[in-house]
Amino acid sequence: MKRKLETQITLNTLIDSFSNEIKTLSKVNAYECYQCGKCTAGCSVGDFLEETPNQMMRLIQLNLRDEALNSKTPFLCATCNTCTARCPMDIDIAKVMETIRILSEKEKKKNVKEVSKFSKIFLDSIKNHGRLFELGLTARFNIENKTPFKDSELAPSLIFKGKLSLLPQKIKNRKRIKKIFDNSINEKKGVE
Amino acid sequence: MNYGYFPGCSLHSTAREFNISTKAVCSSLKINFTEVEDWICCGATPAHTTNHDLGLALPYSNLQLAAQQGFDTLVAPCAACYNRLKVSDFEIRKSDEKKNRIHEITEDKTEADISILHLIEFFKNDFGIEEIKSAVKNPLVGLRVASYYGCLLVRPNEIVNFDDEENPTSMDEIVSAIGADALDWSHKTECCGAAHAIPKTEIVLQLCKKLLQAAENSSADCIAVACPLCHANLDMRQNQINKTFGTKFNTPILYITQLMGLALGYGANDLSLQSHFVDPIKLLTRKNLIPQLEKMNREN
Amino acid sequence: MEEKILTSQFEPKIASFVCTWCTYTGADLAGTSRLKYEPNVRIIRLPCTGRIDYNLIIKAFENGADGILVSGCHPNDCHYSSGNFYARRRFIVFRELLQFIGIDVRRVQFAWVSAAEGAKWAKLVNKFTSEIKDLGQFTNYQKIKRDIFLEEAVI
Amino acid sequence: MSRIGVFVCYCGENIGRTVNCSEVTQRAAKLRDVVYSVDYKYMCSDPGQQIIKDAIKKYNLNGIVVASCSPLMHEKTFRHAVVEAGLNPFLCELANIREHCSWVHDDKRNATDKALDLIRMMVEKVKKNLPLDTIKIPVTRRALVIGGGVAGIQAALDIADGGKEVVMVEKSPSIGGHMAQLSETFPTLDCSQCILTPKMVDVNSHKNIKLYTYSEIENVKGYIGNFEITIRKKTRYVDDSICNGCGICIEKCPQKKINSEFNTNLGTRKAIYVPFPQAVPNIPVIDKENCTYFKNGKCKVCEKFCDRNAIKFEQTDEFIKENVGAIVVATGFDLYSIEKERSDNYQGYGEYGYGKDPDIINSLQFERLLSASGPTLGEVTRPSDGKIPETVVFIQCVGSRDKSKGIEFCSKICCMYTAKHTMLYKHKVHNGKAFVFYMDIRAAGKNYDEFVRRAIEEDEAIYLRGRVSRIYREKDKLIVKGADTLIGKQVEIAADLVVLATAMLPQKDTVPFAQKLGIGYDKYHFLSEAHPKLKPIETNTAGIFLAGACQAPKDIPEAVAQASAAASKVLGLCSNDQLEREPYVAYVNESSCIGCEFCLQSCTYSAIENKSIVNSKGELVKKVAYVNKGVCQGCGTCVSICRSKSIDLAGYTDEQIYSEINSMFV
Amino acid sequence: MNSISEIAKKLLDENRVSAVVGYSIGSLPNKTKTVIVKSSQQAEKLIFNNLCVNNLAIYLTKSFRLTTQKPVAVVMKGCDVKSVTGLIQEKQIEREQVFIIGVKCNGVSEDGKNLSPKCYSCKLQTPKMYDILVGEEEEKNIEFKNPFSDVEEFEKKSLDERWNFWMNELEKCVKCYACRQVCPLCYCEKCIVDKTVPRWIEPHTSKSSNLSWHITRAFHLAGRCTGCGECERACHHNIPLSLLNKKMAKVVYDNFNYQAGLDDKAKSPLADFKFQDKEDFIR
Repeated sequence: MKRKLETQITLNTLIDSFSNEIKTLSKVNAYECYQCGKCTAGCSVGDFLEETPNQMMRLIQLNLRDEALNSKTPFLCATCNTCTARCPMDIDIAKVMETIRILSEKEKKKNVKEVSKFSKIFLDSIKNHGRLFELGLTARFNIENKTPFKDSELAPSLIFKGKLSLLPQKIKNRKRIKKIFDNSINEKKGVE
Repeated sequence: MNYGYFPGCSLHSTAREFNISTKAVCSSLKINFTEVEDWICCGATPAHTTNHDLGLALPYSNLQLAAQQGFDTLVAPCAACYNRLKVSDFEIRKSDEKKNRIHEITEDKTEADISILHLIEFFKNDFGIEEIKSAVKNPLVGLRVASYYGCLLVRPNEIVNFDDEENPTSMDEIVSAIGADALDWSHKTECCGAAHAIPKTEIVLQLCKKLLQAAENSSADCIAVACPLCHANLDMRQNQINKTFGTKFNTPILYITQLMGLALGYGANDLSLQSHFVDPIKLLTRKNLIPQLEKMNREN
Repeated sequence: MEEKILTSQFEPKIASFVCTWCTYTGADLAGTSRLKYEPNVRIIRLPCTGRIDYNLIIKAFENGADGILVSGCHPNDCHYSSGNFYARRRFIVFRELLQFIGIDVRRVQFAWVSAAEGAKWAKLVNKFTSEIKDLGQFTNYQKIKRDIFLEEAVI
Repeated sequence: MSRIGVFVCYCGENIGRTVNCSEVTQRAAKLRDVVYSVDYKYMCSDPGQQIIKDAIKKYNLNGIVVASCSPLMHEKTFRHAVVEAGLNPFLCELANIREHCSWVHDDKRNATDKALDLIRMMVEKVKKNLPLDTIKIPVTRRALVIGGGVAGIQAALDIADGGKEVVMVEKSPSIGGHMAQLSETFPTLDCSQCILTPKMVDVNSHKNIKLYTYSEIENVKGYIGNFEITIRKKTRYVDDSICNGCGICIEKCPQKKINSEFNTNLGTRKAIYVPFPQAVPNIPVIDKENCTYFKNGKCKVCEKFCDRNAIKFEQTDEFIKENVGAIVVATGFDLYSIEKERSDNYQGYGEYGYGKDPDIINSLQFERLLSASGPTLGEVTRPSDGKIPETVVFIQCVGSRDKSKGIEFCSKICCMYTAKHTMLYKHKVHNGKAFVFYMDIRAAGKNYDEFVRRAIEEDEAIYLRGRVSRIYREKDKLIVKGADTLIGKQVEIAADLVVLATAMLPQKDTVPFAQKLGIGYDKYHFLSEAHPKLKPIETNTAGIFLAGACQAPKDIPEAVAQASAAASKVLGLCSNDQLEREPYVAYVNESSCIGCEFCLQSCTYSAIENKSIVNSKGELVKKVAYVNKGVCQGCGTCVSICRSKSIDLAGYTDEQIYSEINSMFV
Repeated sequence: MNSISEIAKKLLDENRVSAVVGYSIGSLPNKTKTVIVKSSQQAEKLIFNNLCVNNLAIYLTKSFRLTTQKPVAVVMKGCDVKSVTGLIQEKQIEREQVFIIGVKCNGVSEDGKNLSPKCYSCKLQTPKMYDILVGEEEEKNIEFKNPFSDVEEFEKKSLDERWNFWMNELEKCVKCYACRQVCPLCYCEKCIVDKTVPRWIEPHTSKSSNLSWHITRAFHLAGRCTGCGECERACHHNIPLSLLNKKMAKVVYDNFNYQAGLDDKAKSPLADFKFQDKEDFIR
């Protein structure tokens, strides 16, 4: 753990019910984790992490909610599922990461800006068109992320090769996708 | 069997050649797929990492569409779409509560009892490797192919389970069937960085570098893929990788259907081989693997 | 007011069927530890809970028991490996039957008490005795039993 | 006509303080059929017992109730006294007015009334008691030991030294088991062969031990004291009564390249072979699968060269019957394999390459590489190219503690032998580097933790806390991708050799074997002890005992200790011609038994069998249940399962309990 | 449906069975009666119609001594075969001792008008086990009912209501033991009520001893009763005995996932256990 923990670990922090919250949302009992580290060992993005996956599990075990929700790890997770596949205790670690990420977004904790921005723009794009408009997505992301020239060398040949269309593809029944977005995101029930 | 075809967003844009080559292979093998009409995006990674329900509802809505259009099986060539469709189907079959919730979201009560196949899974289990073998006109003799499966075709194994999750072989079987050498290499199922391509490019560059290095170590001529994102990361960014790490990779990345197309007698243009960033045509010409009579074949 | 006095004077009759290896020994331990508990329980010692037939329970009710306590080894601790598992099944079914017929199953209590749980035994007896005191005399059953004596008297 | 005597004990103040003993005595005297009632300060004392004895004679008592302490305390004492007065011991019952009455109640009135209730219940019960005789079972005073590993060897030697005959059956061609394959042993690093082979020789030469190697148990019949065993002596194609073990046949055999099982496939053997040079007995076996003669019908070179004509190609399996009184099961363990295709229900390890890479080996293979008698004569070289490995990675808990592969238990010995491996490796390859991936170090045992510390501190083994996610080959090296959770980083090591400490499983085919013997097994197929704490040696079948790793993972000292314990159990059993058992066993009322076999199904001990009742003409009238008194343990589960009340339990009969219930409340 | 008599004739002529037990036209209207046909001349009597409500498995129990030497043939509906499965499971007969003439049943009636209650929840129109099968299966136009609906209904009553209900019902019992005699699974030669050492159940009729008897009867049939309803039909005081039996079947099904009469190799649930059986009621 490269990052310094901000929370003082005390009796009160330890008896919080974060582990129960995770259990309800992801059906994972964090206490099944015996901290073997196999998830960390196989993690594709291990080089880029501050908290390793097993440390994330530990944060849940110790009910350190703020620390877990402020971690960058869930945002850097590539959802490759290697951890889940190899976990000797059959814990769905990828699902836990996903759950923490959703919680963190919901509560607007500090996180990896680019990743959440990308997700947001991506979803906006399909919400508007029903399908992904890649040129629009990249352009908007680069502008919003203040990296306007990122990957710009790729664009011309992509367009030339016919791989990037200049106009979005639109589906006919766009109500359908609007409904799905509205109903699932604006649901009072929230995450699950 | 009434097969529906779900290309997904990428196959209509950055992975056009995957779509083109798939269609070519299917027409040569007399496989009849019908594209699901008015399909929508499966939501990919951003949807399920933003909202569980959204991540399930988007793919499920497509399954409902397919069911309404009378399909009983859905074939997806894109590994990401396939994975999301499978996960959604799995979760919803598991719990009636979830199903009701998703029905609420899509405002559609259609029961989508549809089996979902990846294109490779279709070739292996439904169509048959032997059938492919017997249709080969231009065996790709001497081409050393490292089959790259990535994450989404094999994991999580309780949901996508047509192949071994640690040592998958279905793509290799196809590679062998079309006369090429299937290499047993170390990074078959390692991750390429996937959706981090745009927001966290540095991750993708490093992971892809390792992949390309492993392929080179096993002296592969090219890498075969079945996922548009894997392709984009390995092909489009190969130059960036070389710049960043000072490497000299020049490994063409080909869709498995492009290789199949070659073996079935199609030429470079039929399979849109020129649309890659790392040019495969030189390699294939050197190995004398591009059919000469491509136009005649097409007319046949 | 009168009723209240009656209930406070009511001393329930409790029959207990226990296995010799765990609960009987546990009750011995309660004794050697000088733990105090209510004097209402009469223990019948059997080798194993597997030996405790439902007939014994009916018979105890017929003889005027207000409550019945059945106890033996915890799962996997049975001296005979699995007698308590057979007993557990039997009581799952038997309890439901009693309930269906309209007998308050709170009067039939099952417990696992190991040889080391003298304190648990003492607590159990006290708690069960007070529960039965609250439920009162098992008049339903005792009334129908009285019918026999009436009939016999007529004959 | 019942004539009951009641004897009330004060137990000094213990009972007398809260129970009014004299009142109890007087009221007890008025109970129906009580002809004598008396109290005394200490009933268990000599004079107290004398009172009982005198009263039995004087009042001609035929039922005794002693109101005193718990029967678990003094039942034996009083029953003994009763016997001395000429009465059957089972006509004496104890009313527990101390532990269950005086000690737990304060109120004298309540305690006194309860004491009388308890006495009344016992008086009513004892009226229905029947005189019982202890059960005597004849004992065949010899034993069978199944398995010739170190546990079996120890058990056999202990029994044989105790003067009782032993039949030992080993399925492979030589005894010795896994211990014979080990190089050195922890925590002393003494040579395994050096401490084991003398014992193997002892087994072979002991006058009380009859050894059957290359043999298996075909059938087991009977019960404690009286087992009848059928042994299948598999065909060796070598007459063991003629062969003198000169070895010329082996020397001349042209088939050379057969994987040696003993050398864990790292070395080769011939088609006629002894597993290893120190084998006991030193008699070769022909491997029919690989023998040129059996394959092509030509060769017989061994036959030609054998000057004693001991080679017998026409030999067939032989069946031998042995009668024994007790059985020690010491069938040992097997190692989990990471291969994909497995016969059991476990999965292999795809992330470690499904066992396809020759340089990823298990720890038993590493033992053979270290062993001076091994395929490399003790030189540590890697299997793929014979290079001396400079970096070796050891991975613990492969298969063990892994719920997803189906094995949740800890294999217990891996921490210790891995530490040993790192030391032995370092001693042989001085510039070598040993890395150990571990989850916890479990080194509980005499001198064990010190041993592990030595490996780390002196022999420079680097311990990394974490599991390994993947191993793959990159050219000459194996890349091991692990993690160190203490520092929170991934660790990648390019190794020459990887040694996996794979889980310890029971021998294959333990289930049909256990079923043959009628003993239990757990979900991993380890054989089950009768009680996890108090009967760790016994099985649920009386007369069958367990020794060694067939019961659970064990190291050598534990296996040997358990073997000696099993031997002492056997010797105890065999010390008399007859076995005496308390007569609390079930018995069947054959006239009303209808043969539904519910009792048979529910008997944990398989003590109930079918019995056919025939009429005078020999026609089958019906089938009924029959209780084998030698096997029944007297739990009474069958009694409550019987619908027609056709089975009852001596000492706890329905009538006795019924009487207790009827007299419980006045 | 004549084929039953033809089959019977053939079986008897070929000397393959000692007798054929089946139904014939009854002496009362809307009733059938049981016949035991021992010679092929009598085989014509055998019929099958929707009045054949009775379960003939009772004739296979030992007291009838029909199965001693040669097998006996019996006409059986799907539901009746369950009793035979039970008898085989409990080692009372062997499969070879009985020749099952299975009939496809479309529901039977006790009075010629209404369908028997047991038919509403029957899924065995075709027997699971038979040696020869006759009859045609019709499309059943009956709405399938939850077999335990009346049990669930009854469980909603209060404790005292239940107790008073059963006391009223059981008061009628005169201990004629017809329920026992007619039950194919009450095959004990000496029933527990006839045992005197000790006497578990008082022989006279009183509420208390009637209760003991009926608890015993229900409990002894737990996990064994196949729901043929003979006991209730035999009871001339119309005590709702099936309700008790069904309650037992429900308990066994809910807790042990077991149904009686489907598998002749299965262990009876009360002579068996699982480690994970519930114990939430145990302290």
